[in-house]
Parts: sequence; structure tokens; C-alpha cells
Amino acid sequence: MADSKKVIQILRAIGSKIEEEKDYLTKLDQPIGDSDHGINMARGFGEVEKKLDDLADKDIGTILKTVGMTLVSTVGGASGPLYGSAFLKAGMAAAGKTEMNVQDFLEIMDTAIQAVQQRGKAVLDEKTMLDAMIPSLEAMKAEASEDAKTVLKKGVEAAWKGVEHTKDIIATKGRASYLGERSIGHQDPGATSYSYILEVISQQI
Amino acid sequence: MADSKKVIQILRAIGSKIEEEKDYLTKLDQPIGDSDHGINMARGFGEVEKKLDDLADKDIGTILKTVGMTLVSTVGGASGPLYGSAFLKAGMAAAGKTEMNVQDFLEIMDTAIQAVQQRGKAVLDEKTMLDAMIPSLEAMKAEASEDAKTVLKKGVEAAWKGVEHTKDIIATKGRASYLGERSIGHQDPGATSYSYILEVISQQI
Amino acid sequence: MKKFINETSQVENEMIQGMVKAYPKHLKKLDCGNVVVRATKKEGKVALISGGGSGHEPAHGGFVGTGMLDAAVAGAVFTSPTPDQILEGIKAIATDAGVFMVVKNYTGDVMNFEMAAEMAEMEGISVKHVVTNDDVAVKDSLYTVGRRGVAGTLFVHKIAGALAEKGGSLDEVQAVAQKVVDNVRTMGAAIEPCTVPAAGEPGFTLEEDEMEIGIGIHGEPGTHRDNIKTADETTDILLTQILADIDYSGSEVAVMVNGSGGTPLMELFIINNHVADVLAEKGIKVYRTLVGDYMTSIEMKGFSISILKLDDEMKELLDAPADAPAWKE
Amino acid sequence: MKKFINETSQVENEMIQGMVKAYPKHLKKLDCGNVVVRATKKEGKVALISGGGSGHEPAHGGFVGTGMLDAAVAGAVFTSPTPDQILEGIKAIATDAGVFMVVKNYTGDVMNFEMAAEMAEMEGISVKHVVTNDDVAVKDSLYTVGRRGVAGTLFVHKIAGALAEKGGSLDEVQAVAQKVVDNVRTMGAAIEPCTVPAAGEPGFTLEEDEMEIGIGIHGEPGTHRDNIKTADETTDILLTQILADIDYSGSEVAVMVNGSGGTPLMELFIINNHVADVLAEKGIKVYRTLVGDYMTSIEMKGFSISILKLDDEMKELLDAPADAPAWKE
Ligand SMILES: Nc1ncnc2c1ncn2[C@@H]1O[C@H](COP(=O)(O)OP(=O)(O)O)[C@@H](O)[C@H]1O
Ligand SMILES: Nc1ncnc2c1ncn2[C@@H]1O[C@H](COP(=O)(O)OP(=O)(O)O)[C@@H](O)[C@H]1O
Ligand SMILES: [Mg+2]
Ligand SMILES: [Mg+2]
Ligand SMILES: [Mg+2]
Ligand SMILES: [Mg+2]
Repeated sequence: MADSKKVIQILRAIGSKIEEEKDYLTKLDQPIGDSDHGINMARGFGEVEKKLDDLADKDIGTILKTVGMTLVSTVGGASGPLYGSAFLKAGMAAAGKTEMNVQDFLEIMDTAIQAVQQRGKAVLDEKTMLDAMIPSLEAMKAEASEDAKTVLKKGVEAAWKGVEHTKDIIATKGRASYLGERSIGHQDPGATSYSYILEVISQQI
Repeated sequence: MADSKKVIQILRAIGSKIEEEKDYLTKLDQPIGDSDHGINMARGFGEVEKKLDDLADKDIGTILKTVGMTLVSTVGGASGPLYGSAFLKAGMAAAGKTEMNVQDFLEIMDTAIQAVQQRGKAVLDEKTMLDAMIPSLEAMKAEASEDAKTVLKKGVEAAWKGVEHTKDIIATKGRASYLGERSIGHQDPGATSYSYILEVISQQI
Repeated sequence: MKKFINETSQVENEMIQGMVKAYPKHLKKLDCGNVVVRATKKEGKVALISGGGSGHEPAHGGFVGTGMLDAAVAGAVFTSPTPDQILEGIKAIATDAGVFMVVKNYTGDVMNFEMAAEMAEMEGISVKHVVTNDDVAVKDSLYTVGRRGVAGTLFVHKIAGALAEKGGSLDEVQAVAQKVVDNVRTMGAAIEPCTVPAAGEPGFTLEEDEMEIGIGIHGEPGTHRDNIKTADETTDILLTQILADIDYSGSEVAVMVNGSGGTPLMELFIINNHVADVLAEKGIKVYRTLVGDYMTSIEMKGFSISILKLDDEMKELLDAPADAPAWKE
Repeated sequence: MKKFINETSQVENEMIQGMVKAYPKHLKKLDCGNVVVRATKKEGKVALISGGGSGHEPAHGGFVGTGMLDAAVAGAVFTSPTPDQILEGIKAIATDAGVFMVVKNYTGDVMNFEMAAEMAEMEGISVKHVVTNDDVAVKDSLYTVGRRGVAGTLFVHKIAGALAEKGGSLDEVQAVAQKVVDNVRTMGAAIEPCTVPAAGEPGFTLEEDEMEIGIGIHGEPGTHRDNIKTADETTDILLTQILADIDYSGSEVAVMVNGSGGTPLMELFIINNHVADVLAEKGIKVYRTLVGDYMTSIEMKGFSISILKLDDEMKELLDAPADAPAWKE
């Protein structure tokens, strides 16, 4: 499905996409947050970008761990430790690998999403990035025997469905939870940024 | 020309006029001052109003002195000591009088305007209230032998001409002087309030 | 966006530099990032560290000094600092007595400080912390992340800082910090929003006759929008919520009328005039009042009222000597 | 007009009451009007009085306290207090050592304080005064009323106040006050106006991309309008004018970066960052820096830079103890 080179290419594409959607993600963070999600993510992936050249000949585990460390140390806010932990743990799961197949990918994603759950102590339906992550992972697992393109296509669909669902529910974690009922009707920025990331992976493989 | 009762009637009418023109006088004070001339004057004459009932049986000197003291202690800013000193000194000039004729009036005005000059150390053409006061006094003196109505009509005309003239000159005294050349084109608030006062006197006698 | 700034990306950095250059006898900046520590390290005492996003000036750098904090970590505007940045701060101030972290209750802050503490513990530094959550505009329930930490946090800095300066142990410092957290409540309101420089646009918008009641210190929405009211009426709304949350009756309190950055002191004093009257009427004795900009939201036009129920220990520590740029006692 | 106020006619009164209620150990209000004096009168020393219009908070009431003022008189917003009000202040603080008035150079202030002094002299109180005129945005010429008194006035309060506290005579206090006046220069800029409550409308208007250079503390126009520039560029414009007016080269200075009320501390620190760099480059040594809201213009978004050229006497007096609500040393 992807080797180290491909992974780096995907990460570069994620960086571009996040930069492209920076204002939109920040805007989503306005009514139910503090108007910085896009800025935070773009700052982090901008730093990641700078490290990619030096990672060209590294294994996928090292690449992902470096991304995780970079995100932890540059994003800040809630999304920093969450995405940071996700990539750090993904890196551990991919340690030593220079190639991954769909099976590997799904295992790595599983580990990453578990890391988000551990760090953030949130579950499904709390109006967080997990509302895109968990359903997309489940959808992909259900199609695990298909080719990578098909698997990812399903995952992206489920992720965006999850994003849509965040509009209907009350936030009970993160900054949006302070709003209680008033958080209804607004889309979660973190779930949105995750869906873009998955979308880029799906386009690149 | 006027007895104590008339003087009190005039002062009441001045109070109403100032209240009526409060916003306009304040607005004039915006481009070349600090947007408070109307507010200052209205505060002062509002306080004067409250004292008029108790002054009904007093001589003109006492009435004008009380007005002066009230203005000094309630107006503040530049116009407070200036108008205050004017009325205080006018009161001294009118001490004991219960009636005044045109001659008395012109002498009292002369004393009042001298008081403004002493307190403010300004002369003609510095873009202050004196630019309405001095020409109006001169115009009235020139017609001194006419009846009160005619005298005052000339005075009011000259006062408003003086107001117009303040637009053409650079302020060299008061807050407007900080503007230098930029004060040109703007009408002096103090000259304007003085002209309203004289206008009211002219209408009431 | 009308601001006296240069590059938006340099706002935090230049702000910290400008602060340290203003108070060289008090403050020093670490080379590694936007971490401010005391110009002279004091050994042997519990070291206090706090911080959060930038944009709350003078918090938190202005409260670094004798009798208060040992370090303040400044993240990007309204964004929690990162664990490695916090770790640098912890390492710079750590003593054998341990390090105490004052963390405001935001998901980001809590996670980043926790990660930093985990990393510090791995390097053999003992770290404890308190999470402040004084904002009664937000419901505290088992099913939410609880109340936000806002201006009441300053009382924790002052009181825990004073105990640390006096030689209190890490456990004692934690205990008194928790006591302050348990006894302080805050609520705010705003009539004009603030603009995060990097965002370039106000974080929210209000109509000409609207105000936000219960606003957060990052411009987060509060309990509701309301027609703009008199200062006394707005103050009453906030005080009612605060006084309903803790039983203050008959006790002595410290009051903080905190400006959000764009509110003139004139208005804060008008607000305090009514706060003092209402508390006097209710038989709540004001032991100390603080009026000014302590925990701001950039240039937001708003304010908050914090009320801390005091006991003798807290009174003594509140009055204890302090010499930080923004708090001298 | 969006403000946290009640009746516009009560703004000054409630503001002063709120200030006195916040600092009962420092301040007391006279019954007769908006005059704030020290809670405990100190006999035997020269008594300092200052004041002006309201709207400059913490000036002037916030600077009443040990080592600074003995009384502050607050007129209506942006309007000089009246002679009888000033006289009440003078009488409340007068001692055998005399009374010293610090007056900002505005026609209204000068005339009202002069009238008050004349009245006090008639009651046998010796009164001397200094007129501050630090604003270099305005030309000082024989044919004008000279420069305006602005934020540099605070240095006069502090330094003359310290000498009075130490027992300096009325002449000595006047001499050191005049020395400060001769050695301090200020200039400001603004990007958003302020609104006098009773007027209900901003005192001036600026386009979205405009700023006023050389703005006065009552929103009076300055030298010119300019396109809004970076903080560094704006700071350069002001510093150039200030440094051209006095020869500061090689000397030690005190710097005040003063906020106009609506400017966040974040921006003041960014400004100070550049002020410090420019002065360092020019070999002017910064002895002390003050950053914050000292002499505001209600909620105006602006700032001023004041630079005071110091000698040993002024340095000692600047550092001397002070305990006023808004200045503790
Ligand atoms: N406890 C949590 N678990 C999972 N995701 C969370 C949690 N808290 C917040 N998030 C995610 O973080 C996003 C906000 O990120 P960001 O705006 O960068 O941080 P902050 O809220 O600190 O400003 C939210 O949209 C949400 O998806
Ligand atoms: N030295 C002076 N002599 C005479 N009139 C003066 C002088 N200085 C100011 N004025 C008058 O005072 C007016 C301003 O009054 P006002 O706005 O009430 O006071 P302030 O300028 O203190 O705000 C000016 O328009 C001018 O006519
Ligand atoms: Mg956010
Ligand atoms: Mg005026
Ligand atoms: Mg944030
Ligand atoms: Mg005025």
C-alpha cells in the first residue's frame, strides 16, 4: 500500500491540505471554541514539513514518531497532545517497517485512535475528533479484505458522516463542552481536520 | 432697559438656549477641542437655573455675582473660569443696582469682557470667545445712543460675524491652539456660546 | 484588525521580549522559547510554574517574582503551551523541594501540563499540580469537563506562591492551592470581542445593543446573550450566580474586579462601587479588593468578578510580601 | 456607545466611590465632591495635589499614597476640576510646610488651579506649583500656549512626591518638579477613539487603515494622520520626535510605555520591545521601565512613550518607597 517514500509524500500532501483549509478550520472553531484550530494544525504541519527531507531514508515508524514529536511540541492546545500522541503511538506500531499493507495500516490506525482516547479520556458522541475517527476505523475494518483504495474510500465516507453527526450532538469534552446545548448545530473542527487527513491519504495511495 | 426680574428672566432664557444648543456646541468642540463645551456650559447654566428662584428679590449685582460663582464652581475646563470671572466682575460693576439702562449695560459688558481677557491672557484674533466678545462690544458702543433693542441687534450681528471670522484664523490660545494650522476652517465653540447668550439678551429685552 | 503589532507570527515572541526588557531585575527569558523565569533562581523552595496561551497579559509572566511564580510558560495566543516548552520551564526552576504547577481547566492546558509532568517525573523531578476551575458560567458536572479556570487563578498564584516562599512543602503548597480553588468563584461579561492576531478577525460578534453574559477568557460563549444593561444590573447578574455557588454569608472575602484588556479602569471602578455595596448589604465583609487588568483577553471589552472566601491562613498569605511586575505587596 | 456604566451624569462620582471602596487603607473621599485624599493625613511635609478631568484613570486618584500625592481632584470627564473643588483638596491636605500643585498645561487646568491657589493664599496657605508640558506633538512657542501635559506628569508625581515625603521644602519640591518637567518628553499615537460618556459619541473618527500621530490624552488631534503602520514603525516615528527634542545621548533614562485604556498589555510590551532596542542602539541607557495604563484616555486604543533623562537625585527619588494604589515601589 505504501512505503516510506509514499508516507512522506502523503505527509507533504496533508501539510498542503491543512494549510489550504487553515482558515476554514479556524472558522469552525469560532462558534464553539477559540478560533485557533486551523492555526494550530497549520503551525504543527508546517514544522513537520521542514523535517520531511531528512526523513526520506528512515523507516515508517521513525517517520511517524518524528511527526508525533513535532506535533506535540508545536501545536499546543488540545489538538497538539491528541494528534501528537496519535502519531507517536502510530510510530511505535510501525517501528522498523519500510512498507505497509492495508492490514498494517488498519492496525496502526487502531493504535493511533486508541492513543487519542487515552490522552483525551473521551468516547464516541462527545463531539470530538473521535466522532470521525471511530466510525471511519470501523468502516475500514469492515472492508479490510478489499484493496487499499476501496478501504480508504469507505473510511473517508464514514469520517465525513461522523463530521455531519457532530452537528447534531452536545459537546461534553473539550472547549465546546462549556457551551452545553448551545454547541448543537455546529460542526466539530477536530473531526473535520481528521477527515481531511484521511481524505488526503485516500487520494494519495 | 432691565430690572432684576428681567435679568432673571434673561438668565432663565439663556439656560434654555444653552441646553437647546448643548449638542451643537459640543460638536463644534470636537474637531478642535475635546467635545465638551456644550456639556460644560449646560452643566453650569443648569446649576444657575436652580438658584434663580432664591435671587428674585436681590439686586442685579448680587444676581450676576451668584451666577459667576456658580459657573466657576460647576463648569470647569477653560470656559468655567472665563465665563465665571466675566459674571463675577459684571456683578461687581452692577453692585447695588436694581435697574440698568443701556449705558450701565455697556459698562457691565466692558468689565466682563476685560475679566475674560485678564483671566485668559488672550487678545483679538486668537480664535477664542473674545473674537465674538470684543467686536460685539465695539459695535454696541458705537450705537450707544440708540435704544436697547437697536444696540443689542448690532451687537449680535457683530458677534456672529466674529464667530464666522474664527473659521478663518489659527488658534493660538486654548485647546485648539495645539492644532496649529489644522485649526483653520473650524468655528470656535466659545465664541458661538457667547453669541447665543447675547442673542438671547437681545430677544428678551 | 487594528493593532499595534508587527508580524502576527512574532506577537508572542516580541511580547515576551518586551516584558523581560521592561523588568530585567525581575524576569529572565529562557533561550529555548517563550518561558519566563525569575531573574534570580531561589533554591530550596517549592518552585511554582503556571502558564497557558498568550493574550492574557499581565498573566502569566507578570506574576513571576518573589512570593508568586517561579516560571510562566506562554503558548501561542489563546493556545496552551506545549509539553516540551513546559518541561523546559520545570527543569529551569526545579529544586529538591519539587515543582508545583497551577493549571487552568482547559482540555489543552491539562493535557499539555500533564504530559510535561510525566516527562519531568521521568527525569526525577517531583511534580504536583492543581487545576483551577472558578468560572461559574459553566456547569460543573460529572458529564462535562467542568468549569473553566479564569481570573480566580491569580489568587492561587498569590497564596500558594506565598506559602512556597515561606518554605511550605510540596504537599502543603498543593493543599493551600486546592483550598483557594475550592473557595473562589468568578463570572464575567463582555460587550466587545477580541481578535487573535493570527486569525485577523474577532472571535465572536455582538450587536450594538448586545452583551455576552458568562464570557470565557478566550472569548468563548457564556451562559447567554442579553441586551446591554447598566453596569449595576450586569454586576447583579454576575454576583447572583457567584454568590449562589458558594455560601459566602458572614465570611470575609477578597474581591477581584478584573478587566479583559479593553475595558477602561473608569468602568471597573464603577463596577466595584456596586460590588462593594451589594456585598456590604449582604453582610459579606470585603477584606481586600483588587481592581485592574489581571487576566485579560487581549483587547476584549469585558470584565469578571472573582470572590474568594478567606480564612486566616489565606488572609495572611494574600498579604504576604510579593514582588512581581504586576503584583507588589 | 457601549460601556459598563449607569447614568452618564453619575460616572465621575461612582468611579471615585468605587476607587475609594477598593482601597480604603489608602484613600478617602472628601464629602464635598470628587476629591480623593490619603486615608491618613501626614503632617509636617509639603502636601502634593494634582488632578484634572476624569477619564485618565488610574490618574490621578490612583497615585495618592505614601511617597506620591496627598490629594487628587477629579473634574468631569476630560474637564478640569473647578477652583472651589481644588480649594477643598488644598485645605484638606495643607500643612505648615505648604502645598504643591502639579498642573498639566491646559488652559482650563491652569486657570482653575491658579484661581484655587489665589483663594488658598487668601486663607493663609502657601501654594506653589509646576506646569507639566511634556507632549512634543505640540510646538512650544512664545505665540502658543505651549506643549500639553501628558503621561510624563506621572514622573513628576513620583519624584516630587518622594522628595516631599523625605521632608523637602516647598522650594525644593518645586525645583525637583521643574527639573523633571525640563527633562521629560512624551509623544503618543492612537488607532481607535474614545467616547466621553456624556457626549455619547467618539471624540474623533479614524478610517479602518488610519492612525493619529501625536494624539492628545483627551483625543485631541496630533501632528498628522497616517496610514496604520507596524508597531515598530509607529514607535520609530514617536521616538524620533522625542529624541530630537532633548539631547539624551549617553544618559540614563526612565521609560514609560503608557496605554490609553483600550490597548492590551500585549501590544504595549511589543512596543517596549522596540523602544528598548532603539535606545540600546543609540547608547541611551534605560535605568527603569514602566509599562501599563498610567494616564489613560477612557477606552482609547493608543499609547504614548515618555522618556525622562535622569540624574542621581531623580534616580534615587524614582526608586524611593511609594505605596499608592497604582504605583508601589
Ligand atoms: N478530550 C478530547 N478528546 C478528543 N478530542 C478532543 C478532546 N478535546 C478536544 N478535542 C478536539 O480538539 C479540537 C480542538 O482543537 P484546538 O482548537 O486545536 O484546541 P483548543 O480547544 O485547545 O483550542 C476539538 O474540535 C475536538 O475535536
Ligand atoms: N485663553 C483663552 N481666552 C479666552 N477664551 C478662551 C481661552 N482659552 C479657551 N477659550 C475659549 O474656551 C472655549 C473652550 O471651552 P471648553 O470646551 O468648555 O473648555 P476646555 O477647552 O477646557 O474643554 C474655546 O472655544 C474658547 O472660546
Ligand atoms: Mg481551539
Ligand atoms: Mg472643550
Ligand atoms: Mg486554543
Ligand atoms: Mg474640556
